[in-house]
Amino acid sequence: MPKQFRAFLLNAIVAILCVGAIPIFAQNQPYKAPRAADGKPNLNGIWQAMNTANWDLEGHSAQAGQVVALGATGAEPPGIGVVEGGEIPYLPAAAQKKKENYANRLKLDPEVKCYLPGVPRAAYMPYPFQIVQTGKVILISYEYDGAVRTIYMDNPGPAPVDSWMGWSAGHWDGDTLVVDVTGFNDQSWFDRAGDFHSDMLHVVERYTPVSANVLNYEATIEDPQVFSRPWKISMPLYKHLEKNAQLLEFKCVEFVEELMYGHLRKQPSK
Amino acid sequence: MRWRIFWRALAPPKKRNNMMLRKTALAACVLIALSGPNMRAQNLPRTADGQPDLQGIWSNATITPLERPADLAGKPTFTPEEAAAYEKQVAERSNVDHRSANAEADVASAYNQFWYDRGTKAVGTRRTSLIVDPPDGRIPALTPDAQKRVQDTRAWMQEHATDGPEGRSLGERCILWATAGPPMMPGPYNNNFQILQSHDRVVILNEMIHNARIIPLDGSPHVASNIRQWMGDSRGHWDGNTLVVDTTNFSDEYSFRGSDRNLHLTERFTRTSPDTLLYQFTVDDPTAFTKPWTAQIAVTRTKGPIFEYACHEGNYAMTDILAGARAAEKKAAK
Amino acid sequence: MPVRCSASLGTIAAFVCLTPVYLPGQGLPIPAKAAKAPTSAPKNWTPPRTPDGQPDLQGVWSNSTLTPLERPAELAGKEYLTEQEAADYVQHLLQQVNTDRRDGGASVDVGRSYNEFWRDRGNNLVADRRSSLIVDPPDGRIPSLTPGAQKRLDENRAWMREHATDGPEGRSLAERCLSWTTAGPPMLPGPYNNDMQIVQGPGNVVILNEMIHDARVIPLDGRPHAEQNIRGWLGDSRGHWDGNTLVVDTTNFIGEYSFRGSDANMHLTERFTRVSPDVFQYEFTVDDPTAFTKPWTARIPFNKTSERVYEYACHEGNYAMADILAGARSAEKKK
Amino acid sequence: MRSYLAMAIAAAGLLVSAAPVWAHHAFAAEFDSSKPIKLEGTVTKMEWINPHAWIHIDVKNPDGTVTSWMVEGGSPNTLLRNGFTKASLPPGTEIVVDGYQSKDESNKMNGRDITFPDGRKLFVGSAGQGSPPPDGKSDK
Repeated sequence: MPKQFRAFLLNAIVAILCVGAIPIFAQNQPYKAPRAADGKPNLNGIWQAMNTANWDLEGHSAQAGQVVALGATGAEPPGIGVVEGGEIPYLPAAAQKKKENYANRLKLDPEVKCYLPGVPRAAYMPYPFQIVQTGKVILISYEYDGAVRTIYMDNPGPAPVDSWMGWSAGHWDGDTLVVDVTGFNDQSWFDRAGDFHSDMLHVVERYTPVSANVLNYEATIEDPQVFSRPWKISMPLYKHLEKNAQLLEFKCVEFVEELMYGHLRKQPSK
Repeated sequence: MRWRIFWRALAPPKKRNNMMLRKTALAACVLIALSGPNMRAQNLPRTADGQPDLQGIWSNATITPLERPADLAGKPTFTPEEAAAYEKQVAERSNVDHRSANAEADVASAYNQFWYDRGTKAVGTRRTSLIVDPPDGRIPALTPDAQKRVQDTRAWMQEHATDGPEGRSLGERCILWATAGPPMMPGPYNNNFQILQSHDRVVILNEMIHNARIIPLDGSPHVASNIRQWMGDSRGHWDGNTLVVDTTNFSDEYSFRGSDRNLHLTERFTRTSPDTLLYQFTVDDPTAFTKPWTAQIAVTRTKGPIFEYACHEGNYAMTDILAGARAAEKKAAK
Repeated sequence: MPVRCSASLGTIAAFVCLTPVYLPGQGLPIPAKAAKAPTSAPKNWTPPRTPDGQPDLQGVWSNSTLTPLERPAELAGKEYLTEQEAADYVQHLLQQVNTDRRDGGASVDVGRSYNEFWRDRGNNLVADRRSSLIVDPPDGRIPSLTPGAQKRLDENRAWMREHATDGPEGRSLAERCLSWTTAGPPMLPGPYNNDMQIVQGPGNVVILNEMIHDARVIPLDGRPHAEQNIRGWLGDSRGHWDGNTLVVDTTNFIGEYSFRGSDANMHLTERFTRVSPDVFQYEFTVDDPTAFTKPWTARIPFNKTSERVYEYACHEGNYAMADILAGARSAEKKK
Repeated sequence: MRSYLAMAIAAAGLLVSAAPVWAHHAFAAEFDSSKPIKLEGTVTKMEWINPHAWIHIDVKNPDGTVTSWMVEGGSPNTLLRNGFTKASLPPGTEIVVDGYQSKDESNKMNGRDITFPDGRKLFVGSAGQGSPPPDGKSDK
């Protein structure tokens, strides 16, 4: 075989292989997020979940609301559920408590009282939140109740005290921001359906860019006092693309004063 | 509240039975189709995706009753002469323009014939019932439990008929239309539905009461079993040229002829000519019925469009019924 | 609902200068703490930059200081103190606000609330020994209110006194956990938790004030303010760079918010200039022609701290609101 | 040498010190200055919450029964910055609280002074984090 021909054949084979390989390669290649100035994936932006996980993490049908006067505006919208495997693996006593929580949710849900949402609930409240990313810290500001978290990218050590929003330590796993959250109090709920936790709660969040305007959000939830095993929720978070999108104030404390203190109000003298 | 079941509309107390029979079972259709030979598969219209094309606006109006009437027992089909006689008889019986001598019967006829659209023909096969299985053309017996549940519900509904909205039928409450289903049954009017197809979804838009089912064809599983809906949760697939739709996850409060939450409904849609569909449904619910049962309805192409049926928005009747009951109570108290 | 009162106007004058006290003796053991960084600026110092080239203001900062916002009457005409005067003044202030004191009778004592170890006021005046944080007007005092604003303020005060314990609206915005007097904007030093964190993202700056977990995300992209009918307790902030200085304009304040008598027309301008590795100069100008007879400006240094900003969940633990109202109801019953 | 200024401000001092000390809330609104109270008890828990920390104590009565009290403190964040943690005040610790009972006459009081039985202050830290040093030049 002439040398030139052999070279031509080789080139041709390589070319065919390459051409054939490109589409396959492109399909399997994970999305590569645009970079921030420090070379990390850029998660900056205003994000929001588009689901009804805040009503109930598990799949649920629509149903009438708790307040008659609100009519359809207070009714509970349905949702296919965000829990992997469908059900939250409660320990028996905890399952009973969840039931009681649900039955008394109008009275007990911390959201009703405008309390801080905790994690992961903050991520799927029906309000936007903004990620502001720097090398040392990543700050997340939530519109609901002005809640805020600082994620320390240098290990901050153990939480000094329990808090509503927990104590967040972050690191990068490839293009995924992984946040290890501990130091929770036992006051927050996961949703309006009474799903709850103890102060042993440990949450690992994963934020993964999957396209220009979508993050995949996952949270693994562990709490040996309440659950028989760790369990996971996952959902997409969507970027707000409106021109001049910004967080506005939802300082709800004022909206719940009558609810919380109305019974202590001075009665008009008769 | 638990008894929000619309049994009343479908299997009402004896006294109203005749009226109901007149109103619902006396359906007919402008049917021509099934008399002709079925279309050959290769002549079936196809969508751009290559699926059998079921799209269009269809009517299932027919006068053939769901169950075979007792006087036709043992007679699964009419001769053509018998069919013509039956059509004539039904037309006369159901003509509400005749003013009845009895005021109660007269008020039950409600309003002129021109409001109705029942069809005037028996199905083209001249069957004497829509039910094709079991062969006697009757709904199989309920299980003892289901029988008890149905009786309890009926009793509750009778006792609380005008106490509040829960005592009224689901149809009167504009929650669900008895004939809109699923499954879809012929009714006295607005028997229209539209089918639309995309590459992996089929939509069945029923005029009553503006219900649209969007049915995935992509092999995705049913939603979680604790998600319950009035129209259930439907998943479809193609079996040759037939669209098969499985529906489960029905609401606890929904009952089709005595069914309960375990109802597994299978619907089959087969295009049989340019202007006809064969619609077949099988009800399988072992906790409610002693065996599964199947009905077939010939569906014909009809003129559109589907109009808006905003039931709840204009439902003065609910207020009137309850206000009437309160007024009667006041009078009785005097 | 009747008029709501402005931010703690009744009590504001009192915290002009509060102070820490170093106490001898041992309490519960304290873990070792990180040493503080040196604070003096090297000569020809250039401010550091963020990866995308902006002057870097990031970190946790504290504005604790004993220097009062307004020049006290007894220091009238004295813009700067000598070293000796400053030392005496500090000593005086420390003694004055020491909450470990038990003198003065029960009604004064109950007002001091609790031990000094809960506080973190700073123990120094500002470094140049200016006798007020206000630098303009030169007398170091807030300009007088317009007649309209004065009337509004008097009415609010009277309403607050009359309805002090009728319901939550009679309490200050801070007691209601709605708005913190010193968290602003603008930010002032207070008796504790004087910490804030600055985070700079692409196209924005976040100012996270520990009190009361208020985070302002400030766009730097030149967009206009939100429309006029969108109002907030923190207003609506827009920032831009003026050389190495971050300038933040804030408008759209909610009508119920009042900073020292301001109203919904307040235009607040804040300027942040890094002057050394450990200090940035914070200057704010209050311009509100319907409230003040002229604009006024104050300057406060922020010092870098190695501490972290902690959660301050004010409303969630606000037993005090229920206790105050319950106390009033129980007193009524007794009558 | 004391400055003329020191004399001037000393004269003004008495007036100023009578003014309420600003904090999250007006203490006189919540607590009753006519009901001073001093208790020795055992810590059952401390709520490290804002705007005020609350220390729960059990107090033994002369007849052997136990009464539970809630004692209000300041913002715990200051303590955190001084290195204390939620483990710093374990249940079982004996403390003495001196303060005023709440106006609704429930078993709540402000912990005006909180000490150990031997008189030592409960929490002692280095206040003044972040304040400028006396010789700071950075303000110029």
